[in-house]
Amino acid sequence: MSDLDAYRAKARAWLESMAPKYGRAARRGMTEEQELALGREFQAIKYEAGYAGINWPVEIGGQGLTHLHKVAYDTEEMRFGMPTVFFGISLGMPVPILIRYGMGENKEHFAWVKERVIKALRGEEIWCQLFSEPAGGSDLAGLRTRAEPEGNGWKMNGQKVWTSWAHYSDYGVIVVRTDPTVEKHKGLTYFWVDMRAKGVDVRPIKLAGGDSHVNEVFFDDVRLEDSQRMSPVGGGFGVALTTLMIERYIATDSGGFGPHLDVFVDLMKGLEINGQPALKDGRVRQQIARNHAMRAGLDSITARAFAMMQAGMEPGPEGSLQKLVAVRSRQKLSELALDLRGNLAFDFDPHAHVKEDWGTSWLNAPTGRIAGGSDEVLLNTIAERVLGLPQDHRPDKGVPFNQIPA
Amino acid sequence: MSDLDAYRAKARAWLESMAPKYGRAARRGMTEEQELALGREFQAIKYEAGYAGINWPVEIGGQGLTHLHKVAYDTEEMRFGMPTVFFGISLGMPVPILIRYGMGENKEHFAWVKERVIKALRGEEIWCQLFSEPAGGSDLAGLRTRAEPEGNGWKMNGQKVWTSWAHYSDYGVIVVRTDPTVEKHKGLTYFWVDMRAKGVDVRPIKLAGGDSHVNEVFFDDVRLEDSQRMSPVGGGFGVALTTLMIERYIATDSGGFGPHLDVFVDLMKGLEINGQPALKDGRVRQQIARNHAMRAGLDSITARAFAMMQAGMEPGPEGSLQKLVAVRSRQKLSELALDLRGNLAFDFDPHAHVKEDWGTSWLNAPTGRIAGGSDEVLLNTIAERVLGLPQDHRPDKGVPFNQIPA
Amino acid sequence: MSILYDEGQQAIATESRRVLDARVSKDRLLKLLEQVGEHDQPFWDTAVEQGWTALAIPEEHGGLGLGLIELGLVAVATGAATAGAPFLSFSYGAAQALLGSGHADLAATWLPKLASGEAIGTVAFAEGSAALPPRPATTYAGGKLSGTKPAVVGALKADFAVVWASHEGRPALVLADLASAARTPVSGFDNSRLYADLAFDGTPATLLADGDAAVALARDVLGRMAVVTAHEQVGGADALLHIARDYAVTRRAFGQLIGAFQSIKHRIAEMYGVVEIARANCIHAASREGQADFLLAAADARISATEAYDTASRDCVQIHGGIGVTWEQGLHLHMRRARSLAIELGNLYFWEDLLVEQLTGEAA
Amino acid sequence: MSILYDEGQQAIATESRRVLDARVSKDRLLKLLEQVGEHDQPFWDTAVEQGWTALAIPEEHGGLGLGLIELGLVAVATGAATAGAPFLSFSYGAAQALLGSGHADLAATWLPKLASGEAIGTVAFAEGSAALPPRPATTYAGGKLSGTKPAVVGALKADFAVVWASHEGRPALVLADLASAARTPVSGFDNSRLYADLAFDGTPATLLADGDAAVALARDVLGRMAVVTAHEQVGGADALLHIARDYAVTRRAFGQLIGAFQSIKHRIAEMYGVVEIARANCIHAASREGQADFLLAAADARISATEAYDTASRDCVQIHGGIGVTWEQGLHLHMRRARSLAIELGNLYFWEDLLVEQLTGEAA
Repeated sequence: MSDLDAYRAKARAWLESMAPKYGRAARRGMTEEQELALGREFQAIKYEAGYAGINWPVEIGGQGLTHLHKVAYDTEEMRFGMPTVFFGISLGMPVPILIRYGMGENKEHFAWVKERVIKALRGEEIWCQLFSEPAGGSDLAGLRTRAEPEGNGWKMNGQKVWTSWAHYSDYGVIVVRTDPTVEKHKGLTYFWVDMRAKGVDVRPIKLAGGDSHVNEVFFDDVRLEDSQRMSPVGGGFGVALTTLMIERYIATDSGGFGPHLDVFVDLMKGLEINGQPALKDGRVRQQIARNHAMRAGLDSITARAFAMMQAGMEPGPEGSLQKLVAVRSRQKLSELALDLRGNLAFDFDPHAHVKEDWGTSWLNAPTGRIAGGSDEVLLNTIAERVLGLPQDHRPDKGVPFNQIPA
Repeated sequence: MSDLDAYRAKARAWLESMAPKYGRAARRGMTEEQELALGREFQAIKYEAGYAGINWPVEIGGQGLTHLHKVAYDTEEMRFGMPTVFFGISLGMPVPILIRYGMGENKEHFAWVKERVIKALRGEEIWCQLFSEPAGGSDLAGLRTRAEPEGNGWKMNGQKVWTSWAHYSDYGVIVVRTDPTVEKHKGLTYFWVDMRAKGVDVRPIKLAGGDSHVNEVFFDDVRLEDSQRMSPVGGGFGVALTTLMIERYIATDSGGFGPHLDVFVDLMKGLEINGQPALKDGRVRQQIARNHAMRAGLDSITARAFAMMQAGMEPGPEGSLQKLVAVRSRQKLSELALDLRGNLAFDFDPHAHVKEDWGTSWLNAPTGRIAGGSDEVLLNTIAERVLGLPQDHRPDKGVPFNQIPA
Repeated sequence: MSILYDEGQQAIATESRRVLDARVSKDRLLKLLEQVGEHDQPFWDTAVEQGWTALAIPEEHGGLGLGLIELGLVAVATGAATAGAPFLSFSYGAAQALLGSGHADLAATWLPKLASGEAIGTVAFAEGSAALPPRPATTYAGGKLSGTKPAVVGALKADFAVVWASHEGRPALVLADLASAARTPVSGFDNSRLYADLAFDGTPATLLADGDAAVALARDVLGRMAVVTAHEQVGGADALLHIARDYAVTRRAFGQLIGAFQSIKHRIAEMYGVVEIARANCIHAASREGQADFLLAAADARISATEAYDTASRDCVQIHGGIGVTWEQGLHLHMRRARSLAIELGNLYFWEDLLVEQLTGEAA
Repeated sequence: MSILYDEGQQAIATESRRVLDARVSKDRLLKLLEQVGEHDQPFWDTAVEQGWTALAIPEEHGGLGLGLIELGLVAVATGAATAGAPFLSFSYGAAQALLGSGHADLAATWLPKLASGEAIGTVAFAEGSAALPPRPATTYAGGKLSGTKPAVVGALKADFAVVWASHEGRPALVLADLASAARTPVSGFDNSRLYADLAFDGTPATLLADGDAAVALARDVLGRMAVVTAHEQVGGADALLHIARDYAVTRRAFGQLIGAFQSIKHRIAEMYGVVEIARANCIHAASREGQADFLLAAADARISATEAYDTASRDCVQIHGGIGVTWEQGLHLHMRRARSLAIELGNLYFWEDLLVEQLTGEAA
């Protein structure tokens, strides 16, 4: 047994011991607030057990292990459905970015950053990421929230949207326009912001599925110190892109964050079509087979990327296919599952887990096809970055931001 | 029985009397040249019987009946597979355009045009249409063949491509660039050309299916009289568009010019899948049902357009869907038919009729998706003309032709 | 029947759309999604006031004596509005079952009430995945009905239901007064459909048809309802097509209208294609009422309309991006309705099988 | 087996691609389409010279003792080149049938000849739509084979065939020397596949396996050949992806590179998706040779590779417009090959059914 296998076995044993109190079954019927409280408790225990910040440097509060250890732990944790959803973005993007860009030129903010990191790892503080705006979901560089110099700091005004968990967040990372007179992606600067500061107003947005985990965030003359700046003035776009790249690597699930194909097969085992077992119907067999082949391919891509990382190699760009292909197919498979249940599908629980329930999987699938890079943006990215195809026509290129027609 | 029904019944009876000599079965095994000779013979008899130029004015050699009479006759004729393929384009686009634009300002060419029309209707002369060029299949206005003033006429040089039946043609209609210093669609002029003239060189292009009914046509200092001009100088684009509009109306067949769905159903009746009748397999049933629903919808659109014309109304723009939807689906249905025949599908006759044979239907389907408006151009047309969506970015717009980067 | 609408029919189309545009409130519909057992009363008042309930009821029973074409045109309008009650199509189905059964007394009792909106009927055929189960679990014997039917549309408010049941081992259609049936509300994703599980325990019922006659009548009723529903689906899909188109010509990204991107414009053009194909099938099917090929035409309409509404739901939301998945914006009203309509009258597999049976004589 | 190629394997991939790039001629392949009974001899000479015939034959039989991974890598290269002979995969299948049957003498007779290219084998399982017909029409009894097999791949040049036959009412695999079988050439759309109808009339044959053992062996052989073919399909699809991409970055229309239109660029990106998914399945399946889940992995590879090659054929031609449908340009070599490979080892329905059986235990 390799070290990694041993690590994984130990993690699994630990998780098994935690599951009765924190696992998915234990939380059924809880409100979101109760789940959050339990989640903070689990996060603190996880930190003590050495399973938080697995691949982060020891000096900043992490465990100093490899990315592979982290993947091994995460894979195990996923099976138990632990209450970690509130911390996923926080620890996934903003806190790593804080570690990388928030220390200051001479590491003068090291102690403050380390304090934040440990509190975030323990679930005591939550960070959000403030990128999207009403005027441009897919068009990151088109944002309008602005910060103007004010004394030795900045004054920020504007509005962000689709900010996950902002209503529970203590801090956020944000990209704003500091110079509207230059080309659109050149006038941006990256900051962190205190979400409890004066002038910050968080308003939850209810989504089509009935949940409200995303928010509008309004900024009205919010004061930013220059020490909160995490990029050169005008250099925020590059930092934002780094964040999005991290996001893409995390988004890997051949089920498209919906139910596993096994769940579909189990459903079919209990159904009849025209008085025959559904599994005998050619259409059902076709759906199972095509989905299996597609998902097996995505899983093999992931396994190969994993093996390459283990061998010290750079994984190929085919990893970028995961979210695009998987979420889109999840949408149709979820529709089909409901259709085949017939009128029994009308009995619907909006709070059922999307990885276990076809109803919520179907209703929330469109969000998956838009959030974290829409299908269209992902196709453009693959076409341009992987295959070298030309960019779309971009009338906004080379034009000062304040001269682009609105 | 309405007049129209009576007309149709009479046409059917006449066609039945002709079928033994000219119908599809009678021509099996003939070479293309033999078919052409027989076709010319049939066309002459058809003219004598009053079934050529049905809806054309009497004074130019037609029958002076309505478009509905023509559709009624054509629908009947289609069933018998008469050898009219060589005259379809000739009588479909170029000759009507000649009638409309070729008389001269004061009808000075009337007698000459009438002679051409009658010879074309009798199958003695064939006209082709010279639009596409190597540099721009979908981009009609981007063509490069040029005519320069020479004395009181013009000198033409350049190359056309995809010209159907040019190798049998006596005349052609052509769009050429007469002014490269103005915006691309403004510098074009429309002419007719004598295909036997000095400097015209026709070279057949063999297509993927093995046939050669399209050609490259080269022009080397070909002389055009100014009396051959059919549009104002610089006004050729409008006339060319009229031609293409006529083309679109003609292209209506819910089978996508491949086999009827009945042919697929009959094939399935003789097949087994896993030792069961193929018609019991859910996948087969799904394909039949989905294709039936789609084709029935297209047929209903056609029937409604027909009824509207009969009632003196303008049919809706939904007729533009026919070719796009039908040919694309024909391609996949043909693939499936071959797959389901299994290794019996390997026995293949490249000259089999595309409306009767899945092999040639499959192999020639890609041509159908490109010729007469590619899928992409048709989608753009629907989006822009029917739905009012914006044009694509067009860097060539408003730029003189000779300044567009090649 | 002609496949061209006459002036009277065109007026029905225009007027029903106009009335619903004026009286339907998106906010009210959104609220209904989170309430079990409530329909949109203002919509239903409008339907009664406009005479839509009387439209397809014969004149001798107090109706207007019109048919599928006219009801279809109203359904296009109600579909576009994601109307907040399912009674139009389901009361129609119940009425057609009574008429088709030849029970003059039952027709005389119920049809005038359906026409005036005083009573509401529904149809309870499906059991889970089976739209017309070969061996229904609900049993009729000696004037009594026993057993359960899951998630019956409109059942929370209906006065009676036409039930697909077993009778001496054969299928039968029976009429049951719901006053004496137990109704358990089903909390669903489209609550104004008023789903309830019906439990019959010796409920008094009347036999409408049995054996082959029951199968024929049930299929005819299902076909008719499917044509009405297909019109409703086309109305919804067409509304989404226009919403998508309007958004694409106003919303900008990357410095231009998003409608200039081919991924958007071609998707909208494809949407137009599926909508128009489905609409043509609907018009044709409505014109074939009572003819030998009616079920085939109904299946064409049902299949293409279901595809159209599903496609339009997916694509219209996708074109909107983030705003498309918000509760307030309300596109999910269509998305939910597309799913409930896709399921209520039997899923696509059911209709594919029925179509092929009509076409080839080969049952699934 | 690892899912990462080692250096030796990478060298096989690079070298086979390099050799074929240098020696395969499109014009020669185009000519072969219009000749019945001819394969591309220069290609086959290359295959023998490069040792590809020996690759997957055990060392004790004169081979190199390598496996599916290595043969798969060569197949990617031959697929990209639309290689002009079908023997690599079909001789491999025949060899695997002999090895799997445990007939040491037959293996000792034929395998060294297959390895050296001196002999060619093939596999004759399919009859029309059935890739592995439950009741084969060809019958084996008392050392003799009778009946016909339609359109057997490579049969015009093969020395022997492994035939799926009936034996005492049960399925069997037998080896037949083709010297004494009648071969009728089939004129097809991809003639270098050398299809012939085989007629056996008391042809001497040897029983390799019968009953359940025959079913298991035939499925294993089919699975192995499917994995090789899936690699070939991925090679073809990947070649088309690159052809499409290269055309899109050079061809201009409407004043710009056509690759800037989203209808083109997104289609190419989607093509990349299906190719990479299929490739990943191929690599995985090759690494599962001999394992319990091999047939499942083979079915994944087969299904996704067939989809990939078909999609790439359709879309690459469409992106080319008119030039894409000319004879000389030759994209139809891929289009034809995509179809012959899709059919030869059983159509998608067959593999869908097999996959679901492997996954759920439920036979079709």
